[in-house]
Amino acid sequence: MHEWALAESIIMAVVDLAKRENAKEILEVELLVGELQTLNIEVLEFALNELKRGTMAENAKIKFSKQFPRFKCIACGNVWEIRNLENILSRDEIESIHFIPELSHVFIKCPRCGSNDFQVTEGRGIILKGVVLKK
Amino acid sequence: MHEWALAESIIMAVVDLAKRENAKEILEVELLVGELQTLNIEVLEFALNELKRGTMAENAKIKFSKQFPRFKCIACGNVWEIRNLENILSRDEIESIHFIPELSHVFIKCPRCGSNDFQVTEGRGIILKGVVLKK
Amino acid sequence: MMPDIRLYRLKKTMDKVKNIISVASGKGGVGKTTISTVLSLILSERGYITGLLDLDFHGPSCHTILGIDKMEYEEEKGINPYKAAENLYFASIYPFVKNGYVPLRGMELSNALIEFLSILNWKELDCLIIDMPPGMGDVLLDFIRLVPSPKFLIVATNSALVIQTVRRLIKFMIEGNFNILGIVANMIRNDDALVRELAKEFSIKFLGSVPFDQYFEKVLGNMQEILRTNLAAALSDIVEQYIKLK
Amino acid sequence: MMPDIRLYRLKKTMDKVKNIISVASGKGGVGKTTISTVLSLILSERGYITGLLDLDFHGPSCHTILGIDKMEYEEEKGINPYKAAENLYFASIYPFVKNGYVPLRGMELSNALIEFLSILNWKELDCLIIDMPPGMGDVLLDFIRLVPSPKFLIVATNSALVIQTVRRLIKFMIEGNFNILGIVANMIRNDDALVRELAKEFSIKFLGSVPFDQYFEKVLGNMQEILRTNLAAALSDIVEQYIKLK
Ligand SMILES: Nc1ncnc2c1ncn2[C@@H]1O[C@H](COP(=O)(O)OP(=O)(O)O)[C@@H](O)[C@H]1O
Ligand SMILES: Nc1ncnc2c1ncn2[C@@H]1O[C@H](COP(=O)(O)OP(=O)(O)O)[C@@H](O)[C@H]1O
Ligand SMILES: [Mg+2]
Ligand SMILES: [Mg+2]
Ligand SMILES: [Mg+2]
Ligand SMILES: [Mg+2]
Ligand code: NI
Ligand code: NI
Ligand SMILES: [Zn+2]
Ligand SMILES: [Zn+2]
Repeated sequence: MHEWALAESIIMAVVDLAKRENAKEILEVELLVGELQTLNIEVLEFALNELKRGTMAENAKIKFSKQFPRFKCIACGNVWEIRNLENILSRDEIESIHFIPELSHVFIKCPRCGSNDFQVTEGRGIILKGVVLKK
Repeated sequence: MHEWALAESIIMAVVDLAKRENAKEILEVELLVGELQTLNIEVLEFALNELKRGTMAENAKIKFSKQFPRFKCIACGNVWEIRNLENILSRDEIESIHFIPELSHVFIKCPRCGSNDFQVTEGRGIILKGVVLKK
Repeated sequence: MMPDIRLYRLKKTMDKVKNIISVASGKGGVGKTTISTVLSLILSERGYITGLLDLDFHGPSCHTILGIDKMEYEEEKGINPYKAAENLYFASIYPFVKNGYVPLRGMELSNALIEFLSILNWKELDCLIIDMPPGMGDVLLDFIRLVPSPKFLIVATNSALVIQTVRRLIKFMIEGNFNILGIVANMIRNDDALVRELAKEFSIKFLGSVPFDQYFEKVLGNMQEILRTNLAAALSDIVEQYIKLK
Repeated sequence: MMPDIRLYRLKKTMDKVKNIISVASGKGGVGKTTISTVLSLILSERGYITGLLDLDFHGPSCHTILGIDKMEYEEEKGINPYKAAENLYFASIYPFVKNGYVPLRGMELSNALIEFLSILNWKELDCLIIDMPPGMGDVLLDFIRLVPSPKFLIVATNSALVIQTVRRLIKFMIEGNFNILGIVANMIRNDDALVRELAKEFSIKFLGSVPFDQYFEKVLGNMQEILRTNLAAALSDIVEQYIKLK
């Protein structure tokens, strides 16, 4: 349930952005949810809808798009994607990555060369992709 | 004079590239020379012309373009450029950066906030920008 | 560019902490982990609501001193640090990585640090003790960038080899106008002169000497016994004299 | 994408080295620098053409053990490592940074490593000893990626706190199929059992124990005296028994 913590971060960030831009209201918030973190989007959405009340984002429409995690091996150059973490990792491992996506380096290896030395090029976690403001 | 070392690297890299591409000859090599490293382009050019003899790059035209170093402060966001390292650094400091450009973090600070925690966004050192091959 | 959302909640949770003491050195193996952990035990025993945060992601080890093997976080709209003892709340990546190796490049250390700090729910703490990793890399640089008003407690041993590396860190701290609480000489057998000189060289406080304590290794994992060591006694004196918690 | 030109010359210069021994631990302060430097002194004294490379960019310190203060590189179509003694060639960022602090993020450590390795002109060396930094970050990861066939000499002390971090490194090395020469127990007072057990746990060679040598600090900087210490004597035995240079 640390989706609540992330939701809180999102609301604080967009409200701060709106204030700095002297906006009257936040109309839309666009989020890119990287699936390496296996967030529960329903919980995240519920939390966002609770937390936006009484803020400038009160009436904001929240849009989600999802992204599978993609990896690039620094050791051998291999590029791969994981669509189902459950197929290769235990529940505990997925849970660790859920909290800190970088811990994927502890549990995931390049399927070609076996190295842990890779970059997560896409789908790491939540990114604030866009905000539509009413000025 | 470690321009010779860099020239050697360049020749080895382009010859390897040409071989992997099954090229007959290297027609052109385009280099981007970042000025943080204060390389002597005449020495570099001389070295390249000596070293290319007897290789696939024998008749290659070597093109240089220069780039002033640009910095972005991670601490405060400030962006700046340095056109004359001599104005702010000693000869020894410039020499250290000449060998290892990252040592700029020892000698250069953000002119706005004083932090050494910046990125060199452009103009760090030599980059192989393009190679024209005859197949 | 869109803002990094995590930084907002990070700031909010850190605001609940009254005093942040970062135990640093620049050098490895001087006793940062030992001193930060025992310090947190001493403060919590004195009734201060204390946090202990292990930021050595490549080699977390505070848990071994505390004797914590199995450890799970409670989730409650974020992660609640683990109650390690009365008044003592502890956070480390240990329960996530157990005894696995943790190869992380700097960029990843940076992201792990920010992610972790932004999901931890600290209570209202009188003091948060931070165990820093060695070196002057991403964790140190992001720590000073993102964590509000830390005070640095510097650790050195009485060796010329160690002093020269600690000196680099102190120069960095002083030029950056960071708040240095002072320097502790650790693992002292008889002489602490080099550490005292270093303090003088930069006009920072020499907080005291912690003896090399052969017994310490034998009580690893036993909090009550740790508090009875000479090591803890020396740190208690330092707390008494120099660590005033508002 | 265009190739990184530096990697080509890096490979070429490294090819001149017959044996690469990387002194690593994962943990800081266990004596990696001490052991790598004294090892290079012993090998060069025995007539092997030896290189010593300090890769602890945040806290270079091999030069202090060697007693080198003023030091300049000769440039000759690259950089010639510094002749520190008969048969001993030394490279460190120390002459570039002197006593300044070196705050580098991981990406910068990585670039500094690659740049440095690619401009150094090693002679035909019988052996290159590498002093590694603590941790499992960019330097270790790029080192194993770019440097051909290193052998790892692992250093640990007889402390549970140290062993758990060294264990992580060994697991990493074994799973990655790296060549482990063996493990040295350093700063031993009486007992080296924990280090011996660690060697057994992973079926790697226990190379020997180096005593805690109070005298070592007093001879820092004096190569001749260093070779007469108990510390050097113990390392000599290890060289005799286990370091066969082809
Ligand atoms: N005062 C002391 N007396 C005895 N041993 C100590 C003392 N301080 C630290 N140690 C030991 O020194 C080693 C390094 O300590 P550690 O706290 O891990 O250092 P760091 O966190 O700086 O790397 C450990 O084996 C630890 O038990
Ligand atoms: N065998 C030994 N006897 C006495 N002191 C030692 C011994 N090995 C290392 N030391 C001391 O321990 C400290 C850490 O050693 P160092 O070589 O810098 O470790 P590392 O490179 O692993 O960080 C230094 O003060 C060094 O002089
Ligand atoms: Mg450490
Ligand atoms: Mg530590
Ligand atoms: Mg070290
Ligand atoms: Mg060292
Ligand atoms: Ni959760
Ligand atoms: Ni040069
Ligand atoms: Zn791979
Ligand atoms: Zn700045």
